[in-house]
Amino acid sequence: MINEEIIIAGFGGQGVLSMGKILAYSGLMNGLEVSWMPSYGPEMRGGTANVTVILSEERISSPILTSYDTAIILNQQSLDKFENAVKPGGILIYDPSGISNPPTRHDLNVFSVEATKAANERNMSKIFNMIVLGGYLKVNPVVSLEHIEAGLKKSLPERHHNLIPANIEGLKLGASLIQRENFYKAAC
Amino acid sequence: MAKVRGAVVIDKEKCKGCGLCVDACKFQVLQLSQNVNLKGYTPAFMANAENCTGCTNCATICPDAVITVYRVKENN
Amino acid sequence: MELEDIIKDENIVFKKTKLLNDKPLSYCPGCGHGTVHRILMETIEELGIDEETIGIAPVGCAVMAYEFMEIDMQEAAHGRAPALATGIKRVYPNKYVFTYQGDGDLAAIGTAETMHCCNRGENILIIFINNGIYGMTGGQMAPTTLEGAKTSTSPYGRDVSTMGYPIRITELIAQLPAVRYVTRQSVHTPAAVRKAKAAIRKAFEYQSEGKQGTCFIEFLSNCNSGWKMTPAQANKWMEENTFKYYVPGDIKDNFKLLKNPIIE
Amino acid sequence: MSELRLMKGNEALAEAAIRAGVDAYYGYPITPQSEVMEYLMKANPEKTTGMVVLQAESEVASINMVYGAAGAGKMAMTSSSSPGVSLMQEGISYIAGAELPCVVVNVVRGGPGLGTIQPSQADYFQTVKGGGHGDYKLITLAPASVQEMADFMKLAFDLAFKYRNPAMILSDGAIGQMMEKVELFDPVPRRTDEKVAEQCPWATTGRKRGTQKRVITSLRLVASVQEEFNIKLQNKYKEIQEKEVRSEMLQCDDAEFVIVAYGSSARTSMKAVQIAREHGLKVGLLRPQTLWPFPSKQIETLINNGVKGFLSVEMSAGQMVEDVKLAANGGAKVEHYGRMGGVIASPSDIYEALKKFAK
Repeated sequence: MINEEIIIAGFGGQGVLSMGKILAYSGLMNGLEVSWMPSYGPEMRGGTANVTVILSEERISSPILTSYDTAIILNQQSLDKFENAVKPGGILIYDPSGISNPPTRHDLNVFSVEATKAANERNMSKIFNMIVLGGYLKVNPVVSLEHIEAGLKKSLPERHHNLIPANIEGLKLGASLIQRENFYKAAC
Repeated sequence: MAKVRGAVVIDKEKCKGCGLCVDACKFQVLQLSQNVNLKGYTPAFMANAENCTGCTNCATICPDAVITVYRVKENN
Repeated sequence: MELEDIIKDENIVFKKTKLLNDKPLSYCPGCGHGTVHRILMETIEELGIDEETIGIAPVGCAVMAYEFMEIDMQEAAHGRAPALATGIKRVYPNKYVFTYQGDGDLAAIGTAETMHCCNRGENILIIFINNGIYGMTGGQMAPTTLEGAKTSTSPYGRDVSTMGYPIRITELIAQLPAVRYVTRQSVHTPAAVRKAKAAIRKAFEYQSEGKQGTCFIEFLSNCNSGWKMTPAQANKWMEENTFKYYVPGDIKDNFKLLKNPIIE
Repeated sequence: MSELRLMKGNEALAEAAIRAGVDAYYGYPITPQSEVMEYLMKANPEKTTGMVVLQAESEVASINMVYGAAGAGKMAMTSSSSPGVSLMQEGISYIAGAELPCVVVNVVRGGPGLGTIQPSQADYFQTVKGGGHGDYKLITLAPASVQEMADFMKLAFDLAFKYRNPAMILSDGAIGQMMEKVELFDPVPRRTDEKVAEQCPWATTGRKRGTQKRVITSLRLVASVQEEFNIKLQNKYKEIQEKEVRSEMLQCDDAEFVIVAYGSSARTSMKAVQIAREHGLKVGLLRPQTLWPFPSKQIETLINNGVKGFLSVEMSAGQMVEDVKLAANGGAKVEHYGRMGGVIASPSDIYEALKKFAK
């Protein structure tokens, strides 16, 4: 049964909130119950941004959580803040660029995805967040590519629909780039 | 030659005796009464009715809309 | 010719408008409010727009205007009449809407609502009764009280160094581009009343065109109780003193600022 | 056909307003509810349904614009957050005193004063115990999901017009800012002017000759007349109390202890109940959907069914807990747990408090 509680955290401007939104919309397209709860207000400006996304086959109780099945981490502050909030056996995905102290927990499935580097190399900084998302979906295919495409169509304004193919490309790139960092084997 | 004659009817119970009509009348038609009405005011009345031309100045200035003005042309 | 020959219905040349009922007005003897009420209702009756007009009177001496005016009315909190008027006009753009505000209401507590209503050019008529005092509460200083004037809250006379200057809000309003017609009138003589009534008529005619553009009419009025004078004295005093600071006349017409000694 | 969307609570509320056939929105920006007006301005319903959307110069002006339009029989609303709603209290009292239907939305943030912009429930007292002056009540709906943000918009207007009484949607920053799946109801056309005249014979739309004028006022001046009016209001409130209570009960059938929570606290509490059940605690949740009228009878029933205690979970120092105590009337233990100032108690915090409470 799907009941996936995800925190996505990074700097404002990294596309954290929109990544969450695309994920939530894709869940919706997949017939799931979804919630998207951002941190909002001044802490968003210039500081860190995070969003809690829940995808579930059941009615969602609390959209606000203190522990998560998955953490997608895009900067050091967020890693410091959320590493210990991942449930034992959960997933932690991070982008190594900008991370000086990598995660240390051994009871998690830790993955890295070199999204910043890949996006910069290809001059595709706009789809940075999709590379990260692609990595996550490779590890935990909670929604399919087809749902993501439907989700993108719903969440992007029509004038940006020409960007969907590039976004899909980003997802695929992320799927190919994600790497396991440890070999914890408990169920996830 | 036609002569204009006028007359006014003042609702004396509603008149507050402010006296603005007395001042507004160019022909000294109106005066304030010596007697008070039920509200305790001294209402205006036509003291010199024969001078009234029905010019409506008194009614125009009356804040309480208590004056009705009549006018006829009298043919000599 | 006897009086009874003259006093006949067919000879009536002036009678109270039907849009004012028979209740005695709650104003002091000689107060200008009654006169403005009357010419306002007369104009609405003459234009035949009574079925399409909604009036708003906020807190102030005229808070009970709805008791006397036989049209649909709303009573507003102190200062908020232009907001109510905006609310009504926006959902009924084809109705006629007017506010009827005193100086404390319009130029003190409701300055923001007044300014912004005019700045949006709400197609309504604002009627502003300026008697330079808070009449209803018993003669306190108003924003429009003249320099040096004694009131119960300026017992030594208005000291502009601590109490500010009497505000010429009408001239300020005239500066706003969305305001169409601004005039200062009075009701202290029959001639002035007739002119004032023509101004109200013009404002409603503008409103009937359905375009953006607020009409704003200030009425200088006596508050003889507050000023502690007889009505006639008060009107005379107003002419000799108030008119020097608040100069009567048109200030703006059809969006064009006119010659005005204060503006220049 | 209804429509499925992923929306923020504030956006769902705004969209629902358009669909409910609202005639006018007057508002002033404030975090965390600015999306309401932003959404409406972007949607530009003036072009489609004819709904007026106007940014006023202040909250004071907004509520009085609502007063005007409501007095003319139209469906008028405003939305704000705590400090702005404080500014509106005068107008709300006048609207209640003039018996006008309208909807005010408060997306509550932390206070007192300018406070924070994070979610809070500290405006409960202000909303259900008056806020403005005088003996009046606001029909108060407390949405706990984006779906309810949409659904309660329509319900609030239905109730407001049914009883000629202002209604408040008391939400909070979390419900306003979060996105969830929402099934939008089919649009209802705005009422025609004829329909308004028929439904609201009291509305000031211009007095037809030969008919009585209509006056919208809250001024009565004579004490006995005012009292007579107050009695009429109280009778109306009694009827609302009898007929319009809405609440949801979760896992209360065998519960020994029940959390009472509304809005986003009800959501975190729902999870706390799950955790407690996993640990063998027999706990349920009573979620008031109307805060006034308050589900007092439901609490009485729960006590009769053997519930030993109620924990009122609120993002405040404990406000609704007083109503829970009044309803329990000594029949069960009642305590409060909550965080303040915009801090959200997490499900595990609530569970810990519950454990202590149930001891």
